[in-house]
Amino acid sequence: MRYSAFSIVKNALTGNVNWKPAWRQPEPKPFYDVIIVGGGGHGLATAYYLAREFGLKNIAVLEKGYLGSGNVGRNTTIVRSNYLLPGNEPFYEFSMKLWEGMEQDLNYNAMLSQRGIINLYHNDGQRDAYIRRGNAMWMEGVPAELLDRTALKKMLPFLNFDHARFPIMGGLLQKRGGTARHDAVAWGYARAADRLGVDLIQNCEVTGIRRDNGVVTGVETSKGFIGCGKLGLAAAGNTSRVGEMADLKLPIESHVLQAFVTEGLKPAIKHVITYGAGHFYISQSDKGGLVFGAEIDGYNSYAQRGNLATVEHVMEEGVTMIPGLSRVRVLRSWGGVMDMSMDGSPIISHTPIDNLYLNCGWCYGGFKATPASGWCFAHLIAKNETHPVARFLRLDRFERGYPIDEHGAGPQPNLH
Amino acid sequence: MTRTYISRHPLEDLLPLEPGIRAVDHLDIPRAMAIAAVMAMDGEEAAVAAGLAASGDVQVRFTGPGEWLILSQSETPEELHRNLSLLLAETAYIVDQSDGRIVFRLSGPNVRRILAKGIASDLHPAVFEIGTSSNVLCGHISVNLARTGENEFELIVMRSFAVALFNDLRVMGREFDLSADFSAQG
Amino acid sequence: MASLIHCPHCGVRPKEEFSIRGDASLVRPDPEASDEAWNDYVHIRSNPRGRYREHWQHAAGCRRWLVVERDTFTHEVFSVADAASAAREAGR
Amino acid sequence: MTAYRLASGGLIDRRAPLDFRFDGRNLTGFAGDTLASALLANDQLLVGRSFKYHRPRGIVTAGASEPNALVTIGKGAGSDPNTKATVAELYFGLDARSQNRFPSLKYDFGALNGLLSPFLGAGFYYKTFMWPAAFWEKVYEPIIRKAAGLGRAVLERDPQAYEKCWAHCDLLVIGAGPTGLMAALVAGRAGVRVILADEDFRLGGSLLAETAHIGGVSAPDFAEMALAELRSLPNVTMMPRTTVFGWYDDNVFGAVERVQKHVAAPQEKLPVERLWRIVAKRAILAAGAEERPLVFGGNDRPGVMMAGAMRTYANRFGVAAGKSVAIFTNGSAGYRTAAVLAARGIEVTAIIDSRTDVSDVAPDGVRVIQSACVIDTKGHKRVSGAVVERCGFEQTIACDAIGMSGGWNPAIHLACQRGAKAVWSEELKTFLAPDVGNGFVVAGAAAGRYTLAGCLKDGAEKAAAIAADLGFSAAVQAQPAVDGEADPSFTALWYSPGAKAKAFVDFQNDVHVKDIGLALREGFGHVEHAKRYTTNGMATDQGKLSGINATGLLAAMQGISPADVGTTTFRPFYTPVAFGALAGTARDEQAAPVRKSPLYGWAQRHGAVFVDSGLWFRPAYFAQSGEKDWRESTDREVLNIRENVGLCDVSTLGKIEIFGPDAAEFLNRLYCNPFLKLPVGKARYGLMLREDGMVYDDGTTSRLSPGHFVMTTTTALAGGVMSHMEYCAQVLWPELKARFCSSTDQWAQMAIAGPKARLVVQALVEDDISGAAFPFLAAGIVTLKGGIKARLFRISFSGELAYELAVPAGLGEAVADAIMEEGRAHGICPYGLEALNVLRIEKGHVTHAEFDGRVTPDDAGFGRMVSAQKPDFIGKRLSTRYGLTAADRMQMVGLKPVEPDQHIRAGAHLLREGAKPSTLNDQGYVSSACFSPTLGHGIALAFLKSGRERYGERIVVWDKLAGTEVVAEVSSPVFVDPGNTKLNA
Repeated sequence: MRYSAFSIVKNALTGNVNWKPAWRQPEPKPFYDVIIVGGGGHGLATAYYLAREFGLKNIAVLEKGYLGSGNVGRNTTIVRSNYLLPGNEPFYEFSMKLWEGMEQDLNYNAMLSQRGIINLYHNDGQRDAYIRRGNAMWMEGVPAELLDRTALKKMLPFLNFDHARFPIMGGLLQKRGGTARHDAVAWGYARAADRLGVDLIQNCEVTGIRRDNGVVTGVETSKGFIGCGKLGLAAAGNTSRVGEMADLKLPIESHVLQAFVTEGLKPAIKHVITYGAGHFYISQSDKGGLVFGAEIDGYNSYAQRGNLATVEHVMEEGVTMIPGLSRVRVLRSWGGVMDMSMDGSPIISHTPIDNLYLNCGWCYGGFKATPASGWCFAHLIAKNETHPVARFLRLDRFERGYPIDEHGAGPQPNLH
Repeated sequence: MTRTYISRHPLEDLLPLEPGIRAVDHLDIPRAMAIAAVMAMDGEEAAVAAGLAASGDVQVRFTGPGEWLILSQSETPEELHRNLSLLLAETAYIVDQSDGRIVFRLSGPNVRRILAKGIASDLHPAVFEIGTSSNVLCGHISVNLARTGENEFELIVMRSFAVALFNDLRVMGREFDLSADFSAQG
Repeated sequence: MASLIHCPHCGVRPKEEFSIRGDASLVRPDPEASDEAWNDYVHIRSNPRGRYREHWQHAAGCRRWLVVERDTFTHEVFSVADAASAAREAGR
Repeated sequence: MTAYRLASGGLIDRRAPLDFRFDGRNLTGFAGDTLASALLANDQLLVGRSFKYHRPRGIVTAGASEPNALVTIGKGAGSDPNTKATVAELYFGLDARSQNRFPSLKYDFGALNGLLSPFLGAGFYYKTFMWPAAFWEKVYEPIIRKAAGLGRAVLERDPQAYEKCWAHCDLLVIGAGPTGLMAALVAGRAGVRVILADEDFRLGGSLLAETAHIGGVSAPDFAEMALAELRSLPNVTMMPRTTVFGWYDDNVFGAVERVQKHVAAPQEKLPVERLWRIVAKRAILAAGAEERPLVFGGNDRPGVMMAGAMRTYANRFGVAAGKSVAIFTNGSAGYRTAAVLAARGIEVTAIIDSRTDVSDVAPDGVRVIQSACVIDTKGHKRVSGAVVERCGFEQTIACDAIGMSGGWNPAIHLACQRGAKAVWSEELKTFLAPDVGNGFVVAGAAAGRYTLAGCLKDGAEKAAAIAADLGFSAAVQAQPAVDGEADPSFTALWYSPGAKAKAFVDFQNDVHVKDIGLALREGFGHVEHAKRYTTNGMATDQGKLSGINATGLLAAMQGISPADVGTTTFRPFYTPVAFGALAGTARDEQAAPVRKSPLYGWAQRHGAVFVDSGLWFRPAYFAQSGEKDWRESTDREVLNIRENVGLCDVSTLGKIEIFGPDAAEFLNRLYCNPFLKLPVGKARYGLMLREDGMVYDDGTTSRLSPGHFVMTTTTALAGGVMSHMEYCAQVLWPELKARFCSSTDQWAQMAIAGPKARLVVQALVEDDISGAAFPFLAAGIVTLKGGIKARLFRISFSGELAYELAVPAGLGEAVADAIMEEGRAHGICPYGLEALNVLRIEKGHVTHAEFDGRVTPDDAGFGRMVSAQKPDFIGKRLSTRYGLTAADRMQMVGLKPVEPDQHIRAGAHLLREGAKPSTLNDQGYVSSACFSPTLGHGIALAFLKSGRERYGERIVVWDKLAGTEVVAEVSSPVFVDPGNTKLNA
């Protein structure tokens, strides 16, 4: 059923008892042309674009839990395209453009809110690095502004201008950056994909990948064997485990990243703000909760929970950046499993195995990439060739010596 | 022409806190102390440990396996370095840290409660016994902590952090009106 | 694990005192080893869900590098050993 | 006596009245009151407005699960939004305001949303506000944001202080009710180190509202006796007002103590809240159980309250929840409450019991309506009647309060925070915590043991077992007898059929039964989907009241067992915790420690303007009177160093002493350039790579004796390099005999640079430092006149004749003064980072502005340094990868604007002349730029594709952020003294 002003009114007046399910609950067919492993944002978006952009018909998404039960339902909902390196910026800008048309496209309100994202800088070195980044954005045609202290003070008077250990000198602003309602993105893609005939199969865990002389022929699952022509992995934090089923050796470590939300508050913070003297970032949701986070805990983990030391560190950074947060109460903390790559940038790539395609390495930037990741992965699977904006995101870039290292931290995932 | 150079302590301008006032919980800071880092050569760890244990009126602080900080109230840095070199000849490397480390002595009935505000280790006397020493984190600063008595601890910190640690200790001790001054014995 | 680590030299210490480097099962290849061996060493990770050996340094303590063997899902720690001794035992 | 305050009884101090304010009204309560009990006593039942429909809401509970009674306490910067009135301890002058209403609590425009409720069902956002596209952000969203949220955050600097503390114990007991008290007693008597923590300001838990007698004394007296004994035990620590909010790995618990939240005038020297990190060998969760609300029509009307809360208000606070109370129950607990209220002289109009033929006895004269349900409530700002349906017949029972008792939900939250899934007990009709290991044990009501005797016994036995486990001998004496004990049984009633009004599940978020049904219908039946789609359980109470009922409803609607639905995930925090408490003292200037150079005071005396670099503060420049800005000072300093001499503090550079027979071999493997043959008395510039072949750090290393080197690192990476070296020594090459330690803090190090540097230094040192005796890159120990041993290095960052002199840190200021004195005749001046930066750019020297982690030695022009001979060094092998040797890599070059007066900024990008700006056409970027007073025009260092082949080419320096385009000529990066004649002078 299409959502429209009319359908809202009609259903309201009939007691809202006629709404149809957002998606079917199909049993798996014996064979699909394409199977996507992972019913998160990226997997669902991939399936949707495979069907809509590339005209494939016989597609399934296999999800071991419920749809959107991974990081798409467990992040700080930030959307931006303010990257430095040519390997990243065109891809994320492509994603941003897809965000801007998503709601009409999906007929689902994902509540994209382009409130503007501001990265603070605290010394000359950081300022120069942001100038370099801002100009790199402009090179790709992406508007960016450098704010000095005075401009920033007018815009964000509540920042710690007078007592900061690391003085706030200014910031880099991308006005088109912002947030979106994370669950709705997964649900919107799921509903739209379902309407195009994609089978979304929940509670279906992949336990093995079957190959006949080097070519993938299907997957063993908790619901039995399912054959496929092509197999796409979009398993985020569990990528290494799924990859192992096909003997893939991957440049990925799984790390835990914590995120937090406060009690509901009247509108207080308009923008998305990130702290340059640390890793802290914060925004306010439409429900009124302040949503924020900082760096990963630092050790490999598949447990979706973090440690108290990191929690305290995050709060220290928050209060140092915005002293007025001090009396705001934090409601809930949660942890997501991040597929950290060796250079901090994603991988959308062929693999050494025919018909097996890989989508991973999103670190903690996966949410903003959801539409472009889906589109480019669908492009790769459907045409067996990389989409131009994703051409640098190859799996073999490490051995070939073409890392995309935004932080310049080198091959140590917990530094990215 | 020859010159005489006068040494400065990093807390010179900050002490005494409140002249004359000495609370039950007190921070005592020696102005000068001979301090050396000792690193045993590979395989000589036990020999060096034994040698240090035998050596008279110096205090030995454990910093890591085969590594110690040696403190002496009576000797000059040069003397300490010389004596240690004789004592540990061919078994250890010695680095003068007399200017690189600052010593804080914390004493009083509430020291454990004060230190618990910065140090994670269990300082119950049955767990962290008198004579124990170890590098620990105090707030955000790494220090060497030693228990010198039931209610007496010694903190050794890198010189560049001395003022920061001093300020932290003052805040930690605020609840108990912690006082602070340079040592009487200089 | 995520809260406390038992340093073999210093005793039980909070996570804050440590810095973490990553997979301790990796062995630096011989200079003459193949490109693949070197690429695997620098870039490829087994990343298991379960038992795992990881390098932690007691940075705010004894400064020693440690091999922490633990479970990446339950965070249970099985053993903590000095990395140099571990390396020597492994014949390096 | 106020309207609803009972004439006597309760654990309040009636001799200590406390004046307070609510929405501007002056009211009075007593010491021992919570804000909620005091408000009830003053007939202030209406305390808030709901989130979505802005419906009037009253106090529902007497504890931490309160969904409605959220108020803002305090004014301005010191105000606390969203504070639960039910846990806020009353104090003199407390000033509270209701929230989420406009213009007032009584008349709230937001309530109009109620009329739209048919349109505002679950998930309605997602289906609408999309037409026209632009309207979402321009029109709809701002309205929604304004309406949403509860309290207001002022975002002003918090006037109060916080702190953190560590605590250690053998046994942590969470909850000081019957179970916890018993556990603490048994363990405490056995000598176990016990911490007993409870969120309440008065310890005793349910005993404080209990009427049964224990061992012949009243329950509150029993609690007092137990507490008195615990206080007498030195090994027991009691922590009232302390909420244990999180259970983390290794049995570390997070707790927050409200030290001064309840005092009118907080003490300066004490924090307002204190964060505790409690390291517990073992812990017992004795947090009790929450009474379960009943889901019936109109159940959100003010005056509808948990029956247990009514009992607490009556017994503990001497407050009547109403004057005539109806009780709606599905179990015995309702009768228990009725009995208490009746005993306290409160009229109970009726007990409505959903069960048939029950044995429970109602108080004399109280009418019982069995197998009946409440289907609606009358009244507006206070309930005036309950509409009861029985066998199809309706009747309205007049009352001014309705107590609801739907059974019990054990408070298992903490035990399930680390991934354990709650398990359904068909017998108890509730969810229990699974076995989560012997470190953390659930006891008493939290474990589903609801009788008082059962709690006492369970607490005692589990504590005894733990004590024995830990090697203490604990004796469990016979438990005191409990009389007047009520049977806690109940039958599950997930919602009462035939509701004639909205039946709410989540009060604060306005989620009602139909929303859950809609979620199910639309395919959001998974308990997590339902939560996210309807927002049930996402309010500030985190579903303490609504969670289990939602599970029950989802199960009932699908005709399956709650076991198959499960619960949503329990995560920290148990109750919300303030940022401030979690941040402690580490805020503002104290956010990170300050490191001070031994020359800090000296620089201050010479008018240094400091800038933070890492944790250090370093002089940026030395302002002289009359100089209008940093540029003027910097230009003066630079010119003076090129012409005369200057003194710069370089103490912050990392210094590492390296000893041992294999020290040279170690360095040889660590650096990409050779170090084996470095002679004693010489310094060498070294380049350290990462294993991936990119430059990590650089600096000079000097050989003081065959087995002793001293390395200098950059200030930024001093710690990182040390750690890296320790990794190499301990993990990679444990066979090498090399030891090292940092001596950064031992030395005050000063750079003396400029043509006249030698004259100044020679005047201070006894040794001969003539060009012949002490040439460029010489290094060694010298003696200052006066006998001080010092280290002298002839190295230069500025490109001038220069020395670095290191003296024991304590003597730093004295020696610096001496240098200035000797230098005065030669026109010496102190110089800072800004001048240093200009000098090194003029000379084409690199810093981390160039070495940004993506640069190879060859990119920066050090290709020749990388030793091809050495068999191995860190980074050797991966440096040879195709991408790191490709011809089109960006290489470091110099740039000077063709128009000398034009300005280049670091961060600008490079384009071929006439080329369109595009990522594809991007030729590189400017890494460092400055005005060169020596040359009289701007210069820059940049990374340009195949740059070294392009000297002489004109290139566009494109700075769109600044809106400038400057044409510049590509040149060698060395602008000053390319022949190094000054350096070697």
